[in-house]
Amino acid sequence: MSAGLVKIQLLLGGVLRSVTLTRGEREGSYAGDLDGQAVEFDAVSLMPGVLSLILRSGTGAGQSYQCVFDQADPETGTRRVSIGSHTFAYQVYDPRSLTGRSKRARQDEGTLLLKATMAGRVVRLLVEQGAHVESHAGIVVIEAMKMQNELRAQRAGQVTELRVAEGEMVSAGQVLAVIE
Amino acid sequence: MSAGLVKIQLLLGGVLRSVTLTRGEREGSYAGDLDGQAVEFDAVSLMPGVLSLILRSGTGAGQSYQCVFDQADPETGTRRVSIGSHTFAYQVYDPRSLTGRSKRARQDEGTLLLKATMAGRVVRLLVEQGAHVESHAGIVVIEAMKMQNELRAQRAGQVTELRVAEGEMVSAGQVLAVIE
Amino acid sequence: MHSIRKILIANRGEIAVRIVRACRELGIASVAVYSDADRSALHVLHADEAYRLGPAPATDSYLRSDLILAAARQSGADAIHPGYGFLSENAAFAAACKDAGLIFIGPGAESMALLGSKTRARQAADKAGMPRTPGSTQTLESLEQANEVATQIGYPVMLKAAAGGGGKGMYAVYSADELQTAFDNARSEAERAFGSSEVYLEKLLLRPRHIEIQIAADEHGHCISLGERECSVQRRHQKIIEECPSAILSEALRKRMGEAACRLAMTGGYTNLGTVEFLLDSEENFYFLEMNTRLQVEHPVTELVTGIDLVQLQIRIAEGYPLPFTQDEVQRRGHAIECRIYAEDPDNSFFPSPGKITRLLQPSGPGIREDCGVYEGWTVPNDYDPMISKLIAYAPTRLDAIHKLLRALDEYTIHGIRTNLELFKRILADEDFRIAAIDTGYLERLLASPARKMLAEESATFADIAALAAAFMERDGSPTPAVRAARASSSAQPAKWKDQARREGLRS
Amino acid sequence: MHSIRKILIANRGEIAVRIVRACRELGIASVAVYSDADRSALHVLHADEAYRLGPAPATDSYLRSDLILAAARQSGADAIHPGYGFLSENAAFAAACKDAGLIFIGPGAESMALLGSKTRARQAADKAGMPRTPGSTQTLESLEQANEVATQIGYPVMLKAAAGGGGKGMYAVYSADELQTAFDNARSEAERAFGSSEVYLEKLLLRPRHIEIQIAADEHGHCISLGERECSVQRRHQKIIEECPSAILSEALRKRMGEAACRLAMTGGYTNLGTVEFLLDSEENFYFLEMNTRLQVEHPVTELVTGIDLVQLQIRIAEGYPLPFTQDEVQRRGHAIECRIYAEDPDNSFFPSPGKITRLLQPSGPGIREDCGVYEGWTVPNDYDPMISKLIAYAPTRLDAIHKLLRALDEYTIHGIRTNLELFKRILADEDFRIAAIDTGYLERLLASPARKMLAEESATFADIAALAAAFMERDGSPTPAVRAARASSSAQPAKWKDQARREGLRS
Repeated sequence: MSAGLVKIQLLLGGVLRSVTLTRGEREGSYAGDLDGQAVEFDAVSLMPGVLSLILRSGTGAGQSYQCVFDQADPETGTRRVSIGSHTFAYQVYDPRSLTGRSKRARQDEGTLLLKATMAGRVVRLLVEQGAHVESHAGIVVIEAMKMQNELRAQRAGQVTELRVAEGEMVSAGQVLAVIE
Repeated sequence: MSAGLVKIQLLLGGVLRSVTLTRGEREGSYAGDLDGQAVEFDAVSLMPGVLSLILRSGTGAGQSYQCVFDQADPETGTRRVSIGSHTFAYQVYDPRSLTGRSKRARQDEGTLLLKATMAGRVVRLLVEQGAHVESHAGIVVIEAMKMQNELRAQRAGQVTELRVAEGEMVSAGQVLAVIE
Repeated sequence: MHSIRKILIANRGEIAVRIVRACRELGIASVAVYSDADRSALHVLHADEAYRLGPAPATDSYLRSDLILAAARQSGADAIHPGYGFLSENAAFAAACKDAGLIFIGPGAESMALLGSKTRARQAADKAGMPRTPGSTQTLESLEQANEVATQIGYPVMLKAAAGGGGKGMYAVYSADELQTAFDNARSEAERAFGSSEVYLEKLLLRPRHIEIQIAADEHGHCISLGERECSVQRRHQKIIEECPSAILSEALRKRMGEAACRLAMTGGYTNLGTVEFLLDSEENFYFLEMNTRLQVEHPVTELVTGIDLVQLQIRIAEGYPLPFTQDEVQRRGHAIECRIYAEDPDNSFFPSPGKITRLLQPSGPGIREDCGVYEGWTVPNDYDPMISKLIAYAPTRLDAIHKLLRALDEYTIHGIRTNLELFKRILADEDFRIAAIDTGYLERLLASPARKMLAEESATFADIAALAAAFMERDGSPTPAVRAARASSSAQPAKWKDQARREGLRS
Repeated sequence: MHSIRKILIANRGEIAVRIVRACRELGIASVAVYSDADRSALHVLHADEAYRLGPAPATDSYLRSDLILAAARQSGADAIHPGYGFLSENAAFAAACKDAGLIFIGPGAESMALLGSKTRARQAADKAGMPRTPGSTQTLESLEQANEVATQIGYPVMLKAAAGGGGKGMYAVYSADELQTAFDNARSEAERAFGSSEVYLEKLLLRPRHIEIQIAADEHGHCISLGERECSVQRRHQKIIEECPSAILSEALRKRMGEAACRLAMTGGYTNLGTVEFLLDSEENFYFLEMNTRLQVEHPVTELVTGIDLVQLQIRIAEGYPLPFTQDEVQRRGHAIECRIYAEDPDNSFFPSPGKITRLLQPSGPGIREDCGVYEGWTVPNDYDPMISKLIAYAPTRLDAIHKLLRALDEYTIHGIRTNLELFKRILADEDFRIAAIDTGYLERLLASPARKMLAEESATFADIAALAAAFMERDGSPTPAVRAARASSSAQPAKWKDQARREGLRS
């Protein structure tokens, strides 16, 4: 008799997936259920974060996949898995943290936080504090690895705060300006 | 002031080496003493078991070395380090275990244990138990990865025990025969 | 002949590794230099010796000729290879090397100053009777002057760094009101990248191809062409894919362009390797663009097609040897294509994506060469160009090379940083690229068009596999409380899961 | 033409990976098969599909044609590529594939049975008027018969497996009293390796070179030579280093040997790729040795020099396409050398050394190709041939290729298992190898001679670095009690260590 191994829900590519797995009879074989669909496969861990999976049921029986996992983001728990050229991000489903995130999102309504998309150095401020800007107007130019990137307002509004100065180093996700 | 980091004795390539290290002033720089010789170098760990070492003193100042370490043998504590094409085995010096080993070696005097040099299958026994053999006489043929290897007596004597049979799988280091 | 014993490589990344390899193959000792960000970089590990220059910013390290010359003295190097970028086209540095008694592996300072300056080279091209695009042959002193020239030749125009290369400090300007921002940005970028804010401008041709000629000139008056490279696949004037030969060049045109390139080099007293860049219009007219007085990033495609090791050739020329072959002895065979792999985020306008490489699975095997500057566990620093590797395929035909590249890209996994690997798959599968209907605007048009959606079925299959793999991977992970509760009760009801009906369409 | 859509690869290791790559480049689906020892093997990971055959021993898996044909049926493959070794020269298997409606990528069963059997091929060579070494043209039925033939042609003689290849089941016999042991061993090894214990014997030539001709024959009556490979560097009849071209072959001799090889193939109605092996004596006389009716391990050196992808060519020929080039269109350029990397212990008579690969740092860059069948973390099983990878260099000249190989070997680190990497450095630095003064006994002579001791000074330097690195590495390790005691007292006396006088000679 095979024993239950895992029952898990995943947010993968924006879709909630339910997976249950049990060990199969041969070593490395597994039976399971993916969103109500029975499925059998072989799986073996090759090295930390890399596994080989071979489907044993359905029309894809025999297909061999190498799945390479990134380390989970310590903050969000998001982890990427690459299968050949296809990469998917997923999180283990946890209703409470989702609620938390959407609450925070609502708080920000009416206010646009312009965040650095990547670490780099502020080479130019294109507006002054208090300025009214159109949608897509350039606000800050950041340079990283010799590339300059102009960060633009995602909608029209007033620049109520400029939180960085020219020459300053910023990290990814850091708030650069507030537009209301 | 730099603080003491390690004082260690190593058995390396059959020679006892004494090394002391202290941290240098810049990050990643070290000063030390190798068998009474003052030495300075930079060192940084690149990934587990791999380090980059750049000499900063002596005639070799500036030389850059990548040192790749194997995992230590859990039984003997022996570890290999490769620098380019040069590989050295070493142990952290421990007088008691050495004494232990030489005692065991003495016990075996007068008796030759013919051990399998590698895992494989016994395909042929070339002598019978009780036979007298010359030095270099073939005793057992082992096959591994399609290669046959004839294991020979390292000196003349009587085969007092044959511990394996044809067709049997043996592991590296396993005693195959006893010659007295 | 002055035999070189030890070369200091005044560069970093893949090109420094490339040069170390050539040194080792020639029995020459190699000396790496590094900034604080590069103490653990691959070129430091590969070289025989390594010396620290200074802090991470290039202006404090790789652009500091005084520190580099000091390292050369300290190491006892007798020659300097500048690679590409950094000080490679800085004539003052070339002169300083010579003054310090070091062999600079490249052209002499004077011909570099003449042909390497975009503005003076355009004057030399005029003298050599080479066609060039209209525009300034002088550095623009002010915005007013820029405005004047632009108005005279008519928009669109292109602003370029006089000391530049590699697409840095280049800005296309389509109308007068964009000029000021572009002028400021170009000058600022040029100053940062090349230590000189000098810019010039020229007429922007419509849909030209970028074709360049690799030349080799020795110190005995011989100059030959090693054939062309096509580098029309560019994003923001940065080459992304290069190939050799060009799919559309006739043998006659190849010969004419090669001769023109050699004429310019000879006029300027040029020695060592160099590249003359042209724009080619649809009527097979070519226009001189600029000359790169150094090794190019994309030199491997020429190496694969001609069978010549260009870095070894550079060193031999610098030692004073005559070219080991004549123009007629240069054989071309097959087709090579290079992909420049950048640490950049395709979901974020290809903005640089430095960081730690947590996983690196690299392709290999028949017809694949990789010139890589990074390794698993290495942190790509924020301070330099985001190119981390070059993947090159070589095959009998262009289509074979495309297929080999696609195969190699399928074997490639990089985690921890974002890269443009996916972009190559899109380009190499694109019908226009396959029939070589490319020009310097090709890639921007492709990126503006909607990406071909993966077939829904194919995508669904991979998502299913990802879900199964993730469940398997997380089986021993630290589940959330909700999951833990579910798992505790799971052993009581395994039969139920299995009894559920198969869903149609999902691989059943 | 019968277009192939899906190929089952009846093999493992690097050659299975090689074939998967060719399939992918041609848009053909690939199916791997594996034994229990190979579930995590690289070829299983690379292929589109994978099916288990059976337990680890080859006789229960890769030699079970029934299981392989069942996997082909299950996967819907329409063709089988046998690789080398295993069932690749088994005519019954080739016939069984055809009977099952599958395309066997190789010659037809009949010409394989004729030319692949060492004994029947020798008869065919006689008919085709090819010179061959004296010896039996029949399988030896008994020790008595072996004795009879050996006595007749005179010792030394060579015993060989009739179904063999790759040096397995080959035994040199120098006198009559060695014959029985060699006969028993050869038959036993042949049975295990090829499923047939048939052996024959022939005269052993003194100091011959091993030169082989790669031929390609289509199903439309065309057969051409793709040139020679020199494989004289062998240990126990196992090729270790192969190169293309041979350093000593004249164009005239190359042509004569190529024509002889094609004549034999045409006589036997041969199709697809094959290799005719010859021994060459010092007077440029060549003797037919045997024909390998399959892809060779060393095919990459021919690919690099001719620019032709041989596995893709095999598939195209099997699909019924005519050869895409004529004899005159085959261009050779440059020189390629291959090193076969084996998991074997150089300190223990090169006995196989299976086990887990704990560290794998591989070379790359200009002129280097690696066809590798393993990866870091993989456990090399005990059950198969110990070859794990092939490292190949390509350069304009033989000496350049040697230097590239040495550079690549310096970049190569394998831990966890023992390998023959060091052996290649010794051979490539050897003066006789450098002047191509090699024959099939060359390597055994080199190994019998004392190894050049590293210069004492060089060795001492590396030992010093190793000691410093080890001390650094163990700084956070779990020290023995003795060390712990020393460390506890160390903070009290750091000054003392530094004050000690420098030792002369030790890098000061």
